[in-house]
Amino acid sequence: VETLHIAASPVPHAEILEFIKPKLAKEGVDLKVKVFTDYIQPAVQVNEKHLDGNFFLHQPYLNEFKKNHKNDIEVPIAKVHVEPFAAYSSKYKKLADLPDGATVAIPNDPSNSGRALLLLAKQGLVKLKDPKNISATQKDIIENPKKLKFKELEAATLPRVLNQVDLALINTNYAIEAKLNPVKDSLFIEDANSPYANLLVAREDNKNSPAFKKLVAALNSPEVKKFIEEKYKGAVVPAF
Amino acid sequence: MLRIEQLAKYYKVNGEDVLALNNINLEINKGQIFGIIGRSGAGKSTLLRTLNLLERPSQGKVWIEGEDITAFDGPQLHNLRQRIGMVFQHFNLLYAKTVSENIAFPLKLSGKYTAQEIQARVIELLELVGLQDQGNKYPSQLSGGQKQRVGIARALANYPHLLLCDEATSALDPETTQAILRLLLDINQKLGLTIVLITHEMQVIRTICDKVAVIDAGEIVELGDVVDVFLHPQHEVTQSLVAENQALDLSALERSDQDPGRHLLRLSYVGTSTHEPIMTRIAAQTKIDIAILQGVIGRIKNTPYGQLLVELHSTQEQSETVENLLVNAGVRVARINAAAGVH
Amino acid sequence: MLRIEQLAKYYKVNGEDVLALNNINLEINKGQIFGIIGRSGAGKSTLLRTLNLLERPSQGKVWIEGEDITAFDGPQLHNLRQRIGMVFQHFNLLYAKTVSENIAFPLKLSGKYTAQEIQARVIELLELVGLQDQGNKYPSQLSGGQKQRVGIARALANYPHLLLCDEATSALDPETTQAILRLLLDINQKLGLTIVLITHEMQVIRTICDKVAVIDAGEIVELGDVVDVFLHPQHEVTQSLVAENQALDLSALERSDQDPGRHLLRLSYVGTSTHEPIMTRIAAQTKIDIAILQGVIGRIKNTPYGQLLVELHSTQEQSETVENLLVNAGVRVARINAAAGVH
Amino acid sequence: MDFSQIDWGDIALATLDTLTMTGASLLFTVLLGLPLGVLLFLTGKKQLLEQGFLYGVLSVVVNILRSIPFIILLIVLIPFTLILMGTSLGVPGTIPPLVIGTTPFFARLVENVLREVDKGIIEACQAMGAKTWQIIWHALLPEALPGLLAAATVTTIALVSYAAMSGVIGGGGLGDLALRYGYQRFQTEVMVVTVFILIVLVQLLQFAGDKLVLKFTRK
Amino acid sequence: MDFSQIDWGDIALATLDTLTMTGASLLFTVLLGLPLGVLLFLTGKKQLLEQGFLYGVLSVVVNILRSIPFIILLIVLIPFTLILMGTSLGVPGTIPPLVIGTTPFFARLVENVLREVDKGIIEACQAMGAKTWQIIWHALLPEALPGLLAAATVTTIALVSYAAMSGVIGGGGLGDLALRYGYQRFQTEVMVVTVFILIVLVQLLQFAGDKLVLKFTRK
Ligand SMILES: Nc1ncnc2c1ncn2[C@@H]1O[C@H](COP(=O)(O)OP(=O)(O)OP(=O)(O)O)[C@@H](O)[C@H]1O
Ligand SMILES: Nc1ncnc2c1ncn2[C@@H]1O[C@H](COP(=O)(O)OP(=O)(O)OP(=O)(O)O)[C@@H](O)[C@H]1O
Ligand SMILES: [Mg+2]
Ligand SMILES: [Mg+2]
Repeated sequence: VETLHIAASPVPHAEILEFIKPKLAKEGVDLKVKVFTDYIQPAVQVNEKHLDGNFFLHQPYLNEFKKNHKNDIEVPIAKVHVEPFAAYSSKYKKLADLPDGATVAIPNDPSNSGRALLLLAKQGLVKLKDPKNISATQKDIIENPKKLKFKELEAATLPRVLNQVDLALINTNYAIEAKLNPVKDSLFIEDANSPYANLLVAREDNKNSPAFKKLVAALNSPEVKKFIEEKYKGAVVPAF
Repeated sequence: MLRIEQLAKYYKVNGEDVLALNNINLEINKGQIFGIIGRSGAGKSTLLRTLNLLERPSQGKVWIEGEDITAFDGPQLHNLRQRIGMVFQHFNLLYAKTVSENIAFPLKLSGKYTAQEIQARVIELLELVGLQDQGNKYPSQLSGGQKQRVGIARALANYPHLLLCDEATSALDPETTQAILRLLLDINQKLGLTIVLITHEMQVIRTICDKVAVIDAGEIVELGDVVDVFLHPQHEVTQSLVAENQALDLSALERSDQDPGRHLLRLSYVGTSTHEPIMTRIAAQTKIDIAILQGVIGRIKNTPYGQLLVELHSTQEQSETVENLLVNAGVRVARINAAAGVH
Repeated sequence: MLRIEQLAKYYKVNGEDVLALNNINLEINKGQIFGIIGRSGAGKSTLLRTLNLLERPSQGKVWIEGEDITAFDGPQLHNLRQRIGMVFQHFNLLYAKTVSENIAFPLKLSGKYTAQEIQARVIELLELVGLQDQGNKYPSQLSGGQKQRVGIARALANYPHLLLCDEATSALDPETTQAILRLLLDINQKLGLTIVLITHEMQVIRTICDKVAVIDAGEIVELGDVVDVFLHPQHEVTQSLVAENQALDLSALERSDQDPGRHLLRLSYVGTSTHEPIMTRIAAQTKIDIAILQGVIGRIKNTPYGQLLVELHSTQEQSETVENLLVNAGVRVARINAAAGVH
Repeated sequence: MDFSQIDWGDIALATLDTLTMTGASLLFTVLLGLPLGVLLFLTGKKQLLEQGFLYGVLSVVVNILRSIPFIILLIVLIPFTLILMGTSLGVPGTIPPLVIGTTPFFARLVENVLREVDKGIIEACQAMGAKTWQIIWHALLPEALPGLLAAATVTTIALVSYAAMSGVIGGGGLGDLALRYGYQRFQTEVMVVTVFILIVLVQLLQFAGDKLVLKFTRK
Repeated sequence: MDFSQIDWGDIALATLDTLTMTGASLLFTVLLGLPLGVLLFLTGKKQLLEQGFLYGVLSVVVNILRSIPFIILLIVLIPFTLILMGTSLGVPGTIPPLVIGTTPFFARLVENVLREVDKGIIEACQAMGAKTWQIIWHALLPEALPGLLAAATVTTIALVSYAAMSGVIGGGGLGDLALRYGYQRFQTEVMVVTVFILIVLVQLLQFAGDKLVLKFTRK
């Protein structure tokens, strides 16, 4: 029996992993899921070989991470799903109703704040210095015609303060938990070909191990596709 | 003014009740100065502390100015206590306040005085206790006796009706003690202040007390006018407390050989007879020499008294003649057996 | 044993140096019992505390057993202090320890005794100070005098060579005081313990001290054998300290009218002459009555002494005759002016 | 390290935010925690107003508030903060949770300090006929002042460290900056600078606290 | 609310984790913080071993550790934790940062408590020729015991609350569970249950602390 220690975010990553755990057990892989609420340690721990792999990040984040960690040896080995990022409001039904000087809440962690700004730019609300830069910050805004005011908050807090702001850009996992439906309740949402597909990541040294092969196969199986579609009802979209 | 009825007090020590006071009955009139003496641990402090309910009695009642205070609580108790001054055995000064602020404290608490009045009173009190240039010091910068005087000034500040003193002069030299006692006596005479005081210095009792109670093992074993109690102590504890202090130490006489012609007499007399030359007159009359071995001639408050141990070298008859003459002159006489002369 | 040279001590009060001791020179021999008296705030405690360096002198040197201790530090100081017992004015007991543990403490610190030895010594000491059944109490459950006795037992526990007592009997009744003094005297005689003690009770000095120093405003103003200092006090402070205590209160005589035939004499005598019937003999001889108004006849440590205020009703010549006879009999005589009779 | 990249404006703003949050929260923590601590002390076993039931209730409330992890407190209090401050975001939004988070802590410290005051002094006040509030105001608090100042110093520094978590609700301040830039964006320079400012700040607070304690120590 | 959904096994595990983290951290915090606090006290102004320079150094170190937000401390200490514990993850990984985070805090409380000990008692010990360590061990600490126990109680409860942040490094425990489920997954039931357990735990700790304080109070 081979054991795999995989770091994962709680939703939906850990849930998906738990779903395939029995199947992998039958194939001789003991999957141990380590749940992290943080977005840095899972990457660092894998890099330093305290864990075998992780399942919480997307390509832009991995790029950013590589930039800051010189000896990064992590490699993506499977795309699993996309959690489309969306904008919500408790005050306005349509984007067009958004007044000038509106308060916009965005996440305060680097990857999500960049993602939120990119989405806002795509909707034409702001203009960024480099529309491709996924780690854009407020300082990269070069045009803000509606004079939007930004508030940066911890991602999980956003649904809780929705009624205090005019617009909030919320990660899908938190939106679902807060009983928001990304499909129906959002004013606008990322489209399907988002670069933010969530990846299963291994290291150069173990990416070809039989256990990982089995894990990849399981994650990209039709059962998982069905599981995601039924359980998350469009809020999480399979990316394979 | 003050009446105590059937008072008892128990302390809990390791879960068991230990008796500290029992069956205390006492009456103190307005304007009296009442002394409490007794051995260490007898229960004196405990008794004093029940008078302002710092210690709630386990049984019995305390009446002050006609009211049963044991039932008091809240504002009634605060009012009562504002009329009672207390000097603590361990001073209990406020360390965070200067000497002046400590003395001003009860005045400030009462809320009855303006800042000017308080300041004037503090200056007056500082002078009374001889601390005029220590007003700005903090208690930790004072000597033991200075602290005690601050405690006395504080207790007097708010013109109390009743003053409770727990060894208020124990840290003072004789001179300062006398000055403080004169001060107390003065207030007592001018304002009718009633004073209850505990002391180990019999001299203090003699100087200012009218009445004295002797406590032993939590009970009052002797009670009466100071002159009576001090000159004719009945209870063994009183005798030893009074005697030790007067140095009537008979053990010193033991070395004297058992000469049959040697007679030891203990004389005591009170009142004006002390001003008369009794001894020399009798000696001249009988031609018998009288040697004073030990003794004190002085005053208890305003009453002159004498207490002497004298030796006669004479026959049995002569000695009896002398004794009779002494008794006629108003002197109490007791014969003492020198060999067994240890009280 | 102990020598003090040119000692001075300043305290800082609000940034200014205030003198507490100045120009102190003193020598105390082994086995002596040395008393320190003085008014409240004179500097007695400060002086005592320099003897074990609790207070570092600002100037001067202290020699103990031939060594200049002012330079001591670390182990030297610990060793020295283990040989010095100290009784504090405010007891300073450890509240978290029982009475027995408090007494055992210096023994435990010294590391020289087994648990059994310590236990035996504690039981012995508890009995010596009369606290045999209080061993398991905590200090907060004791009366003032009981705490003080624990302090005394603790100071004696480790068989000190030198004992420093800061008013070690101030909270004790006369009887217990005498018992403690007898105890100290006993250890002093049997083991040659040197004792330096501060007290406000002149009786304590009379009972056990060999020498006495009088401090005033930080300086030694009088120093000598107790008999000399007490019977013939030179300095005004000494006079008032000694007088107050002996109730030689001349103010009581003021009311007497200014009768020219009335003569007041202060008599003092020391030694065996006290056992002789001087007064009655002279009276018989001269046919002049002598009335004793006030006075004490007693002993200072082992020396008998007398101090009397007597009144003669006689002519000037007769009075002089009596005075001469008294002087011949070894009595010191001083004439007193009754009208100005306030010391 | 390259400190030229640092946006000093951000850092100045964060410093100001930290000072505002800490200052305002300290004020209210003391205003609420001091009476609460006094009440805990007074109603406790063998104390002036021994009152088992009230003490029990207060103690439970204090313990509940101390049990809840601060981040959860931040969230749970959002509706309350909204009513109180008009917003639950930013610097004003952090003040109520900070106050509610540290008040029970400070109150316990106050209770502990007051327990150390000499019983004899309280007795002396009682004997003078002082009412309970007079004992508290004129004797207990002044006597315990050095201890209370030391407790306030400890609390202030705890506040500074709590305030670092306020990023959760967009609070800002130095701690948040350190976290977001230093930790999450790997800009070690920012982290170093902010932590350095925090250290200097805490150092100054402790220094001032120590000075005050010494100034008011009379024993 | 629907409590049937709750995975009680998780909660039992988290409770155990919290107890382990708090217990182990408390042990080391006391072992390190007590001597540190004693040293701070001794070397402080007007104290037994007054030693301005050493006090300054210790004080600065303590202040630095107290200045760094706990989350940053958790991260910064990872290499150190790794050397010490063999892992920087899970319960063992949280213990070193918890200890280092609370030790300076406890040390300050210890310093404050010791300052309240009657100077006369220290003098009495000096007069008996006690060496400094004997004064500390046989007099200072026993006399200050009630205060020290109260300080340890405060610290233990602070530990419980710090431990809640350990989710950042996969620490686990009740606080982490409350955060992950209650805060991030909006499962109020889990939050209620975990917070309830935390409250009960803190309640018990405070109760035990109070009992001990009373038991050792001799004044
Ligand atoms: N720490 C201090 N700071 C400032 N002044 C002090 C300090 N300690 C004592 N003094 C002052 O020094 C003088 C001598 O004090 P000391 O305690 O030696 O007097 P004492 O003779 O023992 O008096 P007492 O008989 O009242 O105990 C006093 O005037 C006192 O006010
Ligand atoms: N809080 C207490 N708990 C238990 N026992 C106590 C307590 N306070 C006093 N006692 C005991 O009660 C008895 C009487 O104490 P009290 O203080 O009244 O004596 P005292 O006559 O004032 O003695 P002293 O002259 O030594 O001050 C003593 O035996 C003492 O040990
Ligand atoms: Mg007493
Ligand atoms: Mg003194």
